[in-house]
Amino acid sequence: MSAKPEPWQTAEIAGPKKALVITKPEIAAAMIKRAKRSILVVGYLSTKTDKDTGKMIDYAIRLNKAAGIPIVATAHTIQEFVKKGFEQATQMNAMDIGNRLKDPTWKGLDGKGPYDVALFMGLPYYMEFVILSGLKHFSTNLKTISLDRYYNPHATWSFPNLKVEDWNQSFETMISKLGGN
Amino acid sequence: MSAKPEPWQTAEIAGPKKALVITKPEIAAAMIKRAKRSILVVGYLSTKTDKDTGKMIDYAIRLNKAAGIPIVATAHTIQEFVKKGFEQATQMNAMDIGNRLKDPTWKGLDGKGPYDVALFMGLPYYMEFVILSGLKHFSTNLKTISLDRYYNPHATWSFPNLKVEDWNQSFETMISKLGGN
Amino acid sequence: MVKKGLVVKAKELKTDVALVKNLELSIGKIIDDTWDEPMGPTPFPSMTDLRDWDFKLLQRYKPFYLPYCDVCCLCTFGKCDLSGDKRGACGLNMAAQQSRIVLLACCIGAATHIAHGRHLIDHLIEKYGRRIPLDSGGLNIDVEAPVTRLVVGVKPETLQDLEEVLDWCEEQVTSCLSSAHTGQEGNNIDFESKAFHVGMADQVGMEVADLAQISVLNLPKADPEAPLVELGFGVADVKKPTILVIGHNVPSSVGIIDYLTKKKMLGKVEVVGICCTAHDLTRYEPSAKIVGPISWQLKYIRSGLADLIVVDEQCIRADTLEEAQKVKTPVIASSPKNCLGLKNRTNDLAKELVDDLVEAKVPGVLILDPDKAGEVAVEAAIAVAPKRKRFNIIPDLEAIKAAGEACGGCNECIRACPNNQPIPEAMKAAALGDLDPLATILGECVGCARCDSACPKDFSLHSFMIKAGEEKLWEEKFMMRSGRGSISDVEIRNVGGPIVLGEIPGVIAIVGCSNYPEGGEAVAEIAEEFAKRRFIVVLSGCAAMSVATVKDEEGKSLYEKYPGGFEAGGILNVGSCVSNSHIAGAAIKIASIFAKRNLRANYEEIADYIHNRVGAVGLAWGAYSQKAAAIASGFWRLGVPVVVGPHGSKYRRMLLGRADKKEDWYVYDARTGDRVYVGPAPEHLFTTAESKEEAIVMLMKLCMRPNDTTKGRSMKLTHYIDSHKRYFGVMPDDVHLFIRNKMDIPITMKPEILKILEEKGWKETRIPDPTLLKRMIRKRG
Amino acid sequence: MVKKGLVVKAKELKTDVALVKNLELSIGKIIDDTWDEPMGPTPFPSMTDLRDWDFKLLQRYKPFYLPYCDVCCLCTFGKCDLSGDKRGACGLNMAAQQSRIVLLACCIGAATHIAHGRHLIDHLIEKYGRRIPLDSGGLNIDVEAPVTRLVVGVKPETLQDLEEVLDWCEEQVTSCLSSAHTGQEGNNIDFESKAFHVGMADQVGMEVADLAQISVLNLPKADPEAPLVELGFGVADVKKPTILVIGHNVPSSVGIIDYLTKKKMLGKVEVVGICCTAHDLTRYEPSAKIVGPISWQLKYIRSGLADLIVVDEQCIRADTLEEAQKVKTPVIASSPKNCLGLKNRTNDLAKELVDDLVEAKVPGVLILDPDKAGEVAVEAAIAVAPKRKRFNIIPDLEAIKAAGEACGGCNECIRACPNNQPIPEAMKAAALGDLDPLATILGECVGCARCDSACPKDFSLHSFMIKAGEEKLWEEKFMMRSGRGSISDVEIRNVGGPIVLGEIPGVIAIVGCSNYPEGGEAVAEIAEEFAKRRFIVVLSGCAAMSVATVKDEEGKSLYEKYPGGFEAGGILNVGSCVSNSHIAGAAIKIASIFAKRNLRANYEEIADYIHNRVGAVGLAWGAYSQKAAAIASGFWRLGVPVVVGPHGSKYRRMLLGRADKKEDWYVYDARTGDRVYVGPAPEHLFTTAESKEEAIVMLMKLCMRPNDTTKGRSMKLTHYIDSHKRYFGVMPDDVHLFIRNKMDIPITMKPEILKILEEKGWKETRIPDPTLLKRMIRKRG
Ligand code: SF4
Ligand code: SF4
Ligand code: SF4
Ligand code: SF4
Ligand code: SF4
Ligand code: SF4
Ligand code: SF4
Ligand code: SF4
Repeated sequence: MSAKPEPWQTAEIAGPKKALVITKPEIAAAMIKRAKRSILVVGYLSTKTDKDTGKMIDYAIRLNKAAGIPIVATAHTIQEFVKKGFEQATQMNAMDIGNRLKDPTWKGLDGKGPYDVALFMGLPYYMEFVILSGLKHFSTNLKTISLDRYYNPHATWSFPNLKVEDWNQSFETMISKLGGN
Repeated sequence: MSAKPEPWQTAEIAGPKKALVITKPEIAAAMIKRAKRSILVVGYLSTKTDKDTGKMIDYAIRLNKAAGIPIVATAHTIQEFVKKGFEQATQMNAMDIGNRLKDPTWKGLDGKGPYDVALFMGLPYYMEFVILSGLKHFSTNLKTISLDRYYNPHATWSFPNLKVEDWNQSFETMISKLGGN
Repeated sequence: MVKKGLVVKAKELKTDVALVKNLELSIGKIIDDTWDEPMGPTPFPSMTDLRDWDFKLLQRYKPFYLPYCDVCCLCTFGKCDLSGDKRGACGLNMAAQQSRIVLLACCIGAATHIAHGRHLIDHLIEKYGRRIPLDSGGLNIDVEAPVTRLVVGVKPETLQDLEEVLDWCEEQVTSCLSSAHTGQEGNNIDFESKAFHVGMADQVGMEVADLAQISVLNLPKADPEAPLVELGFGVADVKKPTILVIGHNVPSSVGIIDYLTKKKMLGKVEVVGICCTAHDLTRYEPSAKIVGPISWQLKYIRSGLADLIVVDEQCIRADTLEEAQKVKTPVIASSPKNCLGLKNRTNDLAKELVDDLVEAKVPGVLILDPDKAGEVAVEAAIAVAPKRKRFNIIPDLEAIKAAGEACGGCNECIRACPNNQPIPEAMKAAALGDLDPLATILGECVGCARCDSACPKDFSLHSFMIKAGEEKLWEEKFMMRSGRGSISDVEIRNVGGPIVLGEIPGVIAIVGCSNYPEGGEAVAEIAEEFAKRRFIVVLSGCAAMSVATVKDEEGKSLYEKYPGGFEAGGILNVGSCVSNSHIAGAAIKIASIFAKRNLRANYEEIADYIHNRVGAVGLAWGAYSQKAAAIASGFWRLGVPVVVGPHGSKYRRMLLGRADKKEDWYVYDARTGDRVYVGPAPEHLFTTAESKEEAIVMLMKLCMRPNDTTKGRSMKLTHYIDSHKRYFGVMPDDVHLFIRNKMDIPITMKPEILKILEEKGWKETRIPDPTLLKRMIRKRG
Repeated sequence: MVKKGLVVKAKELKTDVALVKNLELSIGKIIDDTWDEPMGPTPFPSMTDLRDWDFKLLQRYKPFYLPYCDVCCLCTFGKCDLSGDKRGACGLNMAAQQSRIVLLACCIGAATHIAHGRHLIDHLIEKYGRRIPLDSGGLNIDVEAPVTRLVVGVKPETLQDLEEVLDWCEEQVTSCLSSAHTGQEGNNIDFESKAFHVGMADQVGMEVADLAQISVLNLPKADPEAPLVELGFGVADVKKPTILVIGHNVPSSVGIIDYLTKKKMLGKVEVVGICCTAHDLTRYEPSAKIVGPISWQLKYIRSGLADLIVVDEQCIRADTLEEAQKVKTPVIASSPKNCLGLKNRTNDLAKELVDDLVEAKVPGVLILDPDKAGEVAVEAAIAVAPKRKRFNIIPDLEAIKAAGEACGGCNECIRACPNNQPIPEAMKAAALGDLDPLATILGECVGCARCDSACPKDFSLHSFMIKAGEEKLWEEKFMMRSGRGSISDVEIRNVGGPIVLGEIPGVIAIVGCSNYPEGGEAVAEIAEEFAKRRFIVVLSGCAAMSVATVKDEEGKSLYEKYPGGFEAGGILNVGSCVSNSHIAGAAIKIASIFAKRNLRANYEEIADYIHNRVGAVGLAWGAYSQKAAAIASGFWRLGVPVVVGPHGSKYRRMLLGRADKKEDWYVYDARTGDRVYVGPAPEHLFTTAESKEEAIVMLMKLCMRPNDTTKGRSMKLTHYIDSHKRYFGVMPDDVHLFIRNKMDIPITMKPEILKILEEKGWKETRIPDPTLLKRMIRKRG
């Protein structure tokens, strides 16, 4: 994976605190494994077909199956999950889930306690950028991971800017490392 | 030279356009050689003794001798040059020299035409930071090089944050590559 | 009215009618008793007078801050790194800094409307005198200037009465802005309260400005049947000389129309407008035409269609002069706020100015007299047109193809594009002669030209798109209803009850700019969805224009299909940005006319009323500006929720309720004093919708109010559940929070919902006479 | 005076003396003829009225922009990358964006002074009535309010006259701020002109505020012998209860003094102040004491010395409440601008408030009534003092040593320090028990505590330094002359001629904040250098405090050694930030009193006079604030150069002349109309000095003016050359540019200079009657 950890949207400079680059998908898999309670937030862009690839939402479902990560589907993304026969996603406004993840007393979707790792994919780049920033600055004990194809500097960890094929391959590797298929 | 290209003052984030890191002093020497007309701007911090080292102003003089680069001494730095028997420096306010370097029609200290490379050392970090920024955004056909011990992102090229000994060594190498001593 | 004391002291007073010498008149207080409504608690409120109310709202709707970066760079103690729990050199933390950024944006926005009002009113007073009566709706409006009455406690009757209102507004902007100085306010919630305060002042400033122009320039007066006007890229007859006006402050455009009328040339010269000046221009003269919102500027200029451009103020591209020069179009700047570096030629002879422009001796001139600007614009446009011959800089197909071949695929353009448009791919296609992808991009493009700037090969990419989309562009010709101004008392009387009882399911205000994520059609779709469901849809500014740009099979725009009245199923364009105040005004008038509450200086009570009873929600789908921030802020203080489109997330602060925290959703029952759980209604005060589908569903939900009758609530729930199922494919998981008793349940969904209620362990609650204000309790519990 | 028309219309007028019914009085224009000076060309000037003048200055002194980063993030169209020749989504380029940032800073700064003035005057009117006469210097001052007279054309006589002046100021802030909205002004030079405009309004706002407080609170009135007051960390008697006031707006401090006086407790409670409130406090009551400027806040609070803190507005650390809580000090917030999230208890009984604070039920309260704040402060401080027992959080030596051992040397602290202090090394030394390096750091420390924040081990590093420097701190006790207010007419009469002819070599105004690069002593050194050379040295704000902190061998501060009059060799403290206006006022009065020019609304002519004749230069060595930016901006428009210390480079824009461009330095000779080369005098309008040595030499040079007589010029050159040689070790290389004819050459340097002149091919030029204004030419050439 050769790729630059520069914000995908050129002007979205960030820092001094910037996301660590996930140089290998194995790392992301390990982080998910290590997490006590993780959650995956999936935006509506994951329902669109990226060039030369399927829909990212399929990876979300496979991640859920492989690692048992609960899914929050923002906006109308849930419709696509349901269409694919995946019924367990929770619909929530992206800001609402961001705001809850920030709150260390939030008991989570299942009422069992706060999350320690939140993964994001499929939100518009700049929107994910600011939500990750909100979490970076105001959450306590939460790590965030951006799984999008673009380096998103406000996350704790982020993929770098990737070619579609490398990105897909990352998901495949991650999922297999997590014991999924 | 192991060193991070992060702004020395933590908050001085910059970009998206950021200085290329001078990973080896040979590169800086080559750039000076390649320059048609270069100039060295030396601030008053170069007259202070850095920890475990002599005064940086000596390197400035040796650079002048090695490569014939004219020197602008900002603030009261010139006094130190004179004390050291170096009489050719021109005293000028740092903003004034910045402003002139910006101007492609400025004929230079000697009236022979504009410079294409400006080297900086010894200004307060943040002041050099903004002057380099002014030049980055508003000069035409000028490259800037920060020779300070700290990565200064608004330059065209900058040393990374360096330990004193590595920094000194860089100067030694540069000067010798330029045929000086 | 009790305000500043007043001393008139002069050796000699010259008035229109008399000369008075050695007058000294000193007045401590002026008590104006011509208005018999008693004075409420907060006339001319200071920055802290409504702070308690703000804290109530902000306790429920807590800020979620979304910093752009980790630092503050507002003073030379900085930059300061505020990440983690760090504080800046002044002791500030990140929450306070972000709220300060929100305050700054709201101050800039409010200042813009207020300074606009000041300029306009100064001009109108100078031209027409200060005693012109205010009239925004003739006999149909008794409650004129509801916002001004409510906020400052003044009932303005003539133009000059507006001046002291503006004085107050300017004082508020100054104080609020001053709080943003380093080392002033240190608490984020207090910053938020100040942002609300200046947002409230902004509503007053907008109302004052629109009231003045409606009254003096005789714009449509609360007219549901305001004329239909033409809008679109293709509206102008290219055979006529064309003047393009851009901006918001109409006097120079009026100057053009008046000069044309005087010279009997109306119809011989095309006058077309972009942005709010276009709204106000067509409110003044319906034969004028509208090009579109701010995102149309470059398309129009580069296409060479304008023979002369007049800019006034606000939302004008900063590179107008440079772009105009490329197509040999002279520019007249006409506002002190936007002088573009041009020479001030206000005092030169019109003839000289025309000559200089026509002979291109100067790229443009600054003329601060609107009438002279009008004259020069017309004469110069007529003389320039035959010389320019629509000179344009749209490249031909060959040039685009060649660029496509030369494109290195470096991605700089897409990385600069706010909407991530796949320009590199489109360039590959162009290399093969296929311009369709470029044309497609134009549909989602906001016309910012950042791609042009970013391209290292200096391709004029936005022009390529214009060329590719040319045919469709030229066909663009739509009908928009021109801005009607305020809502009449009669209309309020008719719908006040149904709205407060929840039987008209909501008032949806679609406002703001054209910074859309995926094109403007979404706005029309959203509007129609609500009109069909018999909500009231109120529009303004750029959003009102975008709604016009979708036609049905018969070629009709929504304005032609739906009524223009403030009624169920109505689609109303109130007008330009400053007309936004009529939306707040309508909500306020419901409290006054329907509920007979006193308005005068009675802000808190009325905001509490609106928040708990009036199912109004704002949507700023393409909001980009500081003005939009100020407008939203004015709505927040009134307790009206606002939703923004995705780019609105960059306002850097949301105000979010927590539906899962039961304790947040109690109100007092004004009848008994009991605290009653009413559910998360409305759930948020400010949030971002990611997609138009989400916007629709979110707006439906946010229309619910504690005061809804069971009939009203069941209707609102029907719309919410129905749209949720349609757009999200599933039943919402929070219906149980909105059902107070079984009568609330939509009949057709009863079995399904009863099952959910059972699963959720739902319990019946009471429907109170809701209020957040203890003092409103009639009988203490 | 011609301003807004006025209508008084009321059914009932209640005044102090009478009740009038059904009055209607309508006045189109008010012409106030009690002031016999004729009205000048620009009364109540609009944003564009002085634009031509600005363009003249900006043509010579061109902006050099120094962006912090490459992007603009001011609206949701962005962020936009503006590097290279890119434009933002609104069409803006980097030059315009940077000038917009300057405008924003100046707007915030001006708003701060103006809102301060508004609050103060509202309060004074409420308390003392609106007809209190203004009096800033008794019989010694005839030209009261010179800035106000000059700028708006009004001669205020009583408190209420200031209100319409503030109305005008607020209108200017609002318009100028509105120009910063996205899509308004597009040209950088026009942005600069607007920044100048709001800077001019700032000068008016400051003058109005100080004039009001001098008059009503009876502060020193142009008094060269204003009392000496105590200043320093060690001034307060720690055995007495101590109240610390912080901020700028004196009413709550006055409330404290008045309550103490009423209760006959003055002297039993220590009242000490930080920042400008301290200035004004001691102007009101010289037995009160001053701790120091803004950078002293944490030192004092953490040392536990304050039993109660009262904050008003401006330059107050945002974490005051948190820091105060750590040392159990209750806080009273007293300004609407800085509420700190505290509950508004203005209407509660004083007794309840005292109890709650003393029992620490709340960390603080908001009291918006200054007199009540005063009462509560005193009573609470007295009750809290014995409980607190000077509780502090300064660690002991062992703790510091342990920290030194645990320090990882990660460099985060030094990388956070604005002054790059070698904290990691000092920590290494501390580990070995050597605290000297930490004590040394304290001397160059601005007290920002960014090092504390940054340390990953959470060491309270600033407290370590305080401990290390403890002994020296406690010895800090100096004498400062309290703020004298304006300059009297007599003083102007005495020095006007010598200044204009150049015989007093210059007026050096050292103003602004304490954001020093290497400690505050530099300011005293600079001041003394000029006083010794018999310049006039005028001080204000934090700089005036810093000057006090250097003693000579006899233990005397400069205030004790040099006279306090506006005379050669004088060192004057005018007072707080708002007193800065008297510095501009003095320059203006020279034109009026000495040169008999009309002031009234005659800005351009007077600015031209000052720029060409009055050798005044400002130095803001530690400027950090937006207020400092606005103040500088007010000086720029008057043509007075300003130099800032290194941190001032972060204001992001300099205004630099080009000595090498001969064509830039021509003026008209008002006698003949000829254009005459006058050399680069003054060379820059705004620049940064890197070191104090450079500041001294630069200021000497910037004092030269085209109007200097040969005697004056040779004296100025002597100082310039002499200081250049002393501090730079060499002869300046530009002397030839300042010599018009051989009489200009300092006698003692004649041979040396003649040689230079020959080398440089120097030619004699004329000394004109200099002006930049064509209209000032008396005989057309
Ligand atoms: S305002 Fe405060 S946080 Fe911002 S740069 Fe200045 S000192 Fe730092
Ligand atoms: S002009 Fe259109 S395509 Fe180009 S960057 Fe802007 S939005 Fe994207
Ligand atoms: S920026 Fe220009 S060269 Fe690069 S991909 Fe886009 S069009 Fe091609
Ligand atoms: S709606 Fe927004 S973009 Fe449109 S004119 Fe108003 S402020 Fe400008
Ligand atoms: S103001 Fe202009 S340059 Fe700045 S972010 Fe907005 S669009 Fe971009
Ligand atoms: S408190 Fe002092 S030492 Fe610490 S960062 Fe600030 S200036 Fe530097
Ligand atoms: S930040 Fe803390 S741990 Fe790091 S070097 Fe400084 S004192 Fe030591
Ligand atoms: S001089 Fe500066 S720091 Fe001092 S009180 Fe005034 S504005 Fe604040």
